[in-house]
Amino acid sequence: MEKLLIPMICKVDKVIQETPDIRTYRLKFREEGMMDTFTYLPGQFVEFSLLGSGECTFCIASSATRKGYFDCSIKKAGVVTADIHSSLEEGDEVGIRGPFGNWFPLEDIKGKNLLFVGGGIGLAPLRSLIQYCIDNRGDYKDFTILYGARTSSDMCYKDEIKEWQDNPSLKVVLTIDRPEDTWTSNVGVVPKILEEVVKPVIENTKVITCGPPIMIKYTIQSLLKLGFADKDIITTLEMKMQCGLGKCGRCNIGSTYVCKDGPVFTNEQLKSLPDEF
Amino acid sequence: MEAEVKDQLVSIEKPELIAPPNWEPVIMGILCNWCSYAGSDLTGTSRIQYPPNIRIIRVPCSSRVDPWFLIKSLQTTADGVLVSGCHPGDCHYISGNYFARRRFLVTKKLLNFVGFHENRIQFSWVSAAEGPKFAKVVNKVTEDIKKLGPLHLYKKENFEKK
Amino acid sequence: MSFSTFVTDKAGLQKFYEAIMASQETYAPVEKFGKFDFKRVSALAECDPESPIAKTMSIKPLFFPRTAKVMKFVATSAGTDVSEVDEDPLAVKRVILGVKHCDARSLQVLDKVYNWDYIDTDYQNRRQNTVIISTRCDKADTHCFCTSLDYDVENLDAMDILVVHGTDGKEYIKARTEKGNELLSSDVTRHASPVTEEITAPVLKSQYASFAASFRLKMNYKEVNEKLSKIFDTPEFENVSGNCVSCNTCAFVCPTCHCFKISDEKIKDTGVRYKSYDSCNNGYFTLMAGGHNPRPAKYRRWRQRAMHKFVYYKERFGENLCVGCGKCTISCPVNISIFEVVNQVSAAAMQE
Amino acid sequence: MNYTKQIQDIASQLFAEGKIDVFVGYRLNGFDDNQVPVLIKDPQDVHKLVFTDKSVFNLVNYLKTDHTRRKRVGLVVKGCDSRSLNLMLTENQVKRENIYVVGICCEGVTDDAGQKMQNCVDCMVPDAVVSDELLGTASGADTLTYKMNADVAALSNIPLTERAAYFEEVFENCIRCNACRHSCPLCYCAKCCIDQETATLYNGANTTSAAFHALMTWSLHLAGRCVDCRNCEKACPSHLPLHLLHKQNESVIFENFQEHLAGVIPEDRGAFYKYSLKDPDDFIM
Amino acid sequence: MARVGVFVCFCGANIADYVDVPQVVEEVKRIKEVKFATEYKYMCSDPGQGMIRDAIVQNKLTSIVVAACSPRMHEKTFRKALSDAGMNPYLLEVANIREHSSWVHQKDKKAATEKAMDLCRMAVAKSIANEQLHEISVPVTKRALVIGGGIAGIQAALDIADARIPVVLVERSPSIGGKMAQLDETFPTLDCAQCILTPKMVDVASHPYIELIPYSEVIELQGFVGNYKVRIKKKASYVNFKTCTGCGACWQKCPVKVPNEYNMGIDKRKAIYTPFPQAVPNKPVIDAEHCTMLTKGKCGICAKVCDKGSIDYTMQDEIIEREIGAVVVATGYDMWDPKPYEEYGVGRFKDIITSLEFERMVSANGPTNGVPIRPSDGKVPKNVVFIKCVGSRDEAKGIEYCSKICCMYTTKHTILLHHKVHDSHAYVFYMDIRAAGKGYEEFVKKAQVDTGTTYLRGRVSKIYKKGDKLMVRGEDAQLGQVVEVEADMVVLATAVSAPKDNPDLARLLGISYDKYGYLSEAHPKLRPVETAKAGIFLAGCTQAPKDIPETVSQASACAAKVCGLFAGDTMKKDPMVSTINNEYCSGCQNCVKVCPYGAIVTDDVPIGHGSKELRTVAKINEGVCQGCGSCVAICRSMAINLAGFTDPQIINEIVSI
Repeated sequence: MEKLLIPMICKVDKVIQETPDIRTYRLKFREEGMMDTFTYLPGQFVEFSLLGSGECTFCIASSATRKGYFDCSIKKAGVVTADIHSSLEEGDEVGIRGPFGNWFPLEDIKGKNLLFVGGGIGLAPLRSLIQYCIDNRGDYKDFTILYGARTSSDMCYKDEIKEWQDNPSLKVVLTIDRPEDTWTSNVGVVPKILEEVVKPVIENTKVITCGPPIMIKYTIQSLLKLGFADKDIITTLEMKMQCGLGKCGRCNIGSTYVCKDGPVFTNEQLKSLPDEF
Repeated sequence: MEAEVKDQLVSIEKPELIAPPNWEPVIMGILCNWCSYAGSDLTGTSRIQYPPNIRIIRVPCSSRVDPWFLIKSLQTTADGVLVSGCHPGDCHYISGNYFARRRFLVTKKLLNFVGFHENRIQFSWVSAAEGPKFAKVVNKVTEDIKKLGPLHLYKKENFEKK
Repeated sequence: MSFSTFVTDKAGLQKFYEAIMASQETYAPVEKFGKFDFKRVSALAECDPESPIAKTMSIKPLFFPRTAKVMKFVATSAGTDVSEVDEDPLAVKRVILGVKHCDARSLQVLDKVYNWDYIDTDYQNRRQNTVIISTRCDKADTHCFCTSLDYDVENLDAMDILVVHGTDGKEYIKARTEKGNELLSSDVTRHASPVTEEITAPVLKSQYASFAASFRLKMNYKEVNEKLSKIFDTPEFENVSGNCVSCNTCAFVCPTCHCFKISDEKIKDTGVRYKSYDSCNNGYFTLMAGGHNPRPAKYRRWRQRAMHKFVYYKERFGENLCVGCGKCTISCPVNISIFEVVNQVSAAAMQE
Repeated sequence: MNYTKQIQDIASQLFAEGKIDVFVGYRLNGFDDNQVPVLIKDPQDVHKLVFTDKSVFNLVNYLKTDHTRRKRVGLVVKGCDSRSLNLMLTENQVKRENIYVVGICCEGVTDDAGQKMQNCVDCMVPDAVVSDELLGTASGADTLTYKMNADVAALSNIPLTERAAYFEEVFENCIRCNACRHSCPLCYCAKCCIDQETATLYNGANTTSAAFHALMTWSLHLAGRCVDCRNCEKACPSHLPLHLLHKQNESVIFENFQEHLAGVIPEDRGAFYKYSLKDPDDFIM
Repeated sequence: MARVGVFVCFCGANIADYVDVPQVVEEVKRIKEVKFATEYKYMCSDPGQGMIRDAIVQNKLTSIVVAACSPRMHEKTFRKALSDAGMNPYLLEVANIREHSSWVHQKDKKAATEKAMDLCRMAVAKSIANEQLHEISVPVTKRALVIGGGIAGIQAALDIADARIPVVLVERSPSIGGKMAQLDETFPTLDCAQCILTPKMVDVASHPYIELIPYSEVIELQGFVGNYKVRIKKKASYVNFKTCTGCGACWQKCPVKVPNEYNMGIDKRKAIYTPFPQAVPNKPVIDAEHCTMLTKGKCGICAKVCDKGSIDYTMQDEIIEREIGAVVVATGYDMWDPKPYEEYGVGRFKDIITSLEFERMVSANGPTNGVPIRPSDGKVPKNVVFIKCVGSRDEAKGIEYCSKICCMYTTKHTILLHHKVHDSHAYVFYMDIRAAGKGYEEFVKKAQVDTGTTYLRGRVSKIYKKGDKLMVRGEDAQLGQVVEVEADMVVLATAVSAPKDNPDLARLLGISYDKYGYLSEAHPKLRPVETAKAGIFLAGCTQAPKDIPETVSQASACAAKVCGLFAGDTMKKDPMVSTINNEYCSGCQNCVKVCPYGAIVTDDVPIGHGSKELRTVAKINEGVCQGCGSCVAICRSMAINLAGFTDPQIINEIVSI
């Protein structure tokens, strides 16, 4: 066990300041060749350690289809993340354990219409899947991304969103909570835009959503109202985790280990869990 | 495992253990800003020489010194601690050193009770004018702790399994 | 394949233990401050293999140490170096004697969680290198209820060697595994004589009968388990947890609690990452960085503990996590009995 | 010592008069004569209450939980418990008007073996010092003369190295479960310095030295406040002699600062929150 | 975690000769958080500071360590350098490798270097936990309180008021003027005290920015620097000042005679009186103790003669409250009572008088019309003996210190005696002549020549009566023999002592005082005007004996301090104050008990987010907190931390070596 808890050392290749409190760290393994053995699928997470400060759980925000690196987007929330933001720059080293957890049901969504609904930092796990799907575009039908943030400056991955917008095979809908002078796109909370602007096709569509708990709650309500089945709504769950290995017991919800059986769940699965998340 | 741990976690005061050659004690000196730190500055300005074992931490007042600092020092890095403040009645903050004095006595007695030699935890009042006294105090503390030898139990080997 | 069994008298059993201590790295209950904890011993005088169950700590720390070093690291501007800890002192070949059945059983239960998905190799090494000699109790303690649970105490195969104080005044030493058999086939049994199954079986049976009759606590496990699994939302949890002081002792002494936390400590440039016990009764156990806590109230944490012991683990791994040793009840400063709690909750839920 | 009847009557009356929301007392554990603390919220359950020499646990501990905070509470206190209650009042943790205190003139409680507990044998304050109603006959004990604890005196007289070895064992056997902190009625802080969650500063791991560090810091936080109820010792799964640390501090404080026993005098916060110009100075260079 | 830059100073040879600076730089470079480290000859120089500024920008540093001299020396300098580079100045730590290493371990370069490395490591570790701090600004009530209306108080009040800052001047007696108003002429120029003082008194009365509250006392002071609230008890004067014209009819007709304090009891005043003719305000007050109307209900003459109807026997004491930002304490001094000098016959021989009594006699407006006379028989004395150091410099009977002004005023007295009684002869018994001051020595020399005074060095051992003369026996130390002088009158140069009420006042204001009763300054040399309590300043003899020029200087200094304090709308204050984490605070209020400044109060906060239920927690008043950290060390809940010296910072230091 103890050995499984030892992290591998990664070097920060690039730091992107996404928003005032979100940074994306592009990481590469210090030892060459390690990257090849580090195989992961969209939805999985890593344990990210700033040695001496502590460990934190972050999802991988990039797809393994983009070779040579992986991204973690980190929002300043607690002690360790504040430390990461204040100290971690290009060339610095961090410890990484993983990848852990399950992944988005890649087989299930094949051949389906995909609707991504993201809010704030919640776009990070979706981005991994979006990249994966773009790189395997042929496997999927219609492709819609709805992304909302509090303000335009709180939007992550601005450059990449631009690329997506320019991609004719994707439909991108952006929204912010309150109007801004320079903002020409939608204004309003995500569920509202979902119902009023996106108006998704229900048949043969899988919805993948992630964002702040309150957004997920209302988005799922909207989706159900629109007629989606629980099994077609897929989300990722946030829970305190420490080992990532299904041992430390922290992420237990009933008999479920979020770090092993999750973090990706369908709404159907979530409904069967005790209400403790 | 127990055996291995035993070897490393020898008791706090073990006179039969001989200090390694060239061993030099580390003494954590916590000084109040207005009297003792100024006094130690004066020692420097007066070029009065004293042993180099002391590591100085500046605090505003001896009343800022939580006994926890002494415990933490002894647990991790130091072989002994010295806390120094203003003479009674001279406290820059009126009464800080009186409160501190009570805590120091209880802390010292408690640590002595659980097995630390009393000379490992020392206190002094050094005013801003007492440069020579500061040197004298450091001399004494260093000598005392050299006599006692290294503090075994709670040094860096605390990074061990139990 | 049949394993060998030996018979001897009291003195012979002591000699057997001494022979083991002389030839093997041995752990046994050692008394300190009126409490027995398993420590390394070299002579029978230091320890008491017959230590009273109420005063004996579990053997869990010998497999899952209270604090284990995960790794060392050196972090300087030149880079970060992570190194494995030195050899695991718990993974050496060793014998643990004086183990109670419940403790032995706890390892069987823990094997499940440590062997699913990611295999905990350290735990595995420790398990594989250890020979467990378990003595069957003659009498149940006030808080024991191992016979009420989902495992067969009489035919328990969680130990490598079983020691039974026969009702005929003789001591029976029976190998239960290959490992145990191997040890018994060495000369540690020179003061005992082999005996056949036909002779031992009735003695062991009658010993077990008198042991089983001594239990004060009995529950219908199946019923309790079934009911509990259906009553997540019962308010009864709030009542039963009222006088809990959240002291966490139960989790620390429990032979099957296996939650842990990871913490870094650093002096100068070098640091150590530790893995230490944690308890789901701690308010901060599930507290997230953003401030969200799924189990903020004491009764929720109590429910988690009780349900994990009697429902969740069973659902997941097919075994009941609680082994009925009563250690948590004995250690509890306010004498809360998990036995009482699960019975009370399931009974109250029935009335609803 | 048996006040079962009186306490049941008092509790019934309090409920009847609507003076309390919850009554904290003891009940039998249901199979032997040992007792379990109980929080009675329903007047129907008052009959469960008992009080004998087996009523060991200091119930003031429950004043720091959510079950009793900001509620009107009836409470049974022995001499030592009442001292901790006094400190809780002084330190603004509970409001006097919110609690109805049934004080006991305690004759000493017994351990599992039926022996009178050592702290009861040595008890200097057997009668409740704060109460709305006092049961039993006041002992008239002298609360002002200090009696040195025999264990502390004995340990103080052995050579330093032996004492060091003894306490090394203590720290080694500590399993850092923090039951001592949680069972102490005066450890009411939201975040405690010995909780592992504050580990970056306070050593979360369970090494011998971490135990030393935690127990030292903890006992100094209770110096001048410990009331010798020994909840901590009862809670300690390793049976560590934690009272030694508290008693040592208490004797130093008593001898050097002439302070009274903690919690005996209302509004007295303990030795560390005041000073005298005459405090000993000879240990300082 | 942070990105730290370390700058190691050579301090010329001061550090570099005894500490291997490059090696120190190499060592600190090894620390993970150190992203930049360098050395320089003089870090405090302009290029040195420039290096810091550049490195901050180029390396995205988040905190800075300067290893140089004591932080007490250059901390401010380097903080400014950080500010200039756009960095929060409190992200600086100074490692003291000069006073604490190179200068004290000059014989062991290796050890000194190792120690310097450790000190740097500690500073780096501490700086990692440094937080951005911001100067605290406290709103300021721009009004000053001056306590005491002597020359010190007058000068301070005028200087402050001239800066257009409102002043409240509180004087205990019915008139301002103080001791100086009792003086005749002043040394060393012999200008008339009244002539130079009374215009200032009038200025005070007429100044638009001064509110003069005479015949009143300060009874309570609350709050903290910039935000004090003072309560003043205005004693009942029984005279309506608003309508009174000061015509004097009342006191002329008043039948009750009382010894006149202004004239040292040599003559009498009335029960309704103005202390002296030039009094400001020039309005009479009734001495309630002696007025028969007030004590026995009989008389009422003054009310009858007052055509303005200003007399009001029912007047009550009045409490006045004012909000103020600063206090100048100028309560002056008392004359020391020479009673212990029994061998001089003090109290027995009428012709032994004190220097202030002599001063009143020779004063032109004095009770004897400017001529000294013997109290016993009213004759003009010819031989007058002046005895110096009566009470001063006398541990046995009096006070240890030198009263500072006696040498000079005795010299002045010999001149005044010579002027008033041309054929007189003065004898002066003295211990030393202390005439340090501009023109003082010349004044003494000239007086000795002009007056022909006989100076006898030695203590007087006995005075006895011989006929109507006083025989003064003393030792002439220069001759080494006992001398006896036949005197008509003896004048004792009694010591200056602290006002009796100073300890009470000090407690009331929350400042400290010394064993004599003088109020204590914050620092004897560098902060002689401030007290330890921010916003309270000292002027004049209330701090220590002084002559007039010194008193006036200090008063003006006080004014400068007050003006400085009031320069902005808010006051800047060091951010090293305690902070409370409400979430952790258990509300035990132990911190309230140990705070020496009363800077901690309680506050009610919701028990949780959005909850309506409240719980009590501690709250720091940043304006009052001086940053001692007493509360931090006793806070068991870890709820309080002292900015700049937080627990993480100090623990980081401890575990960094």
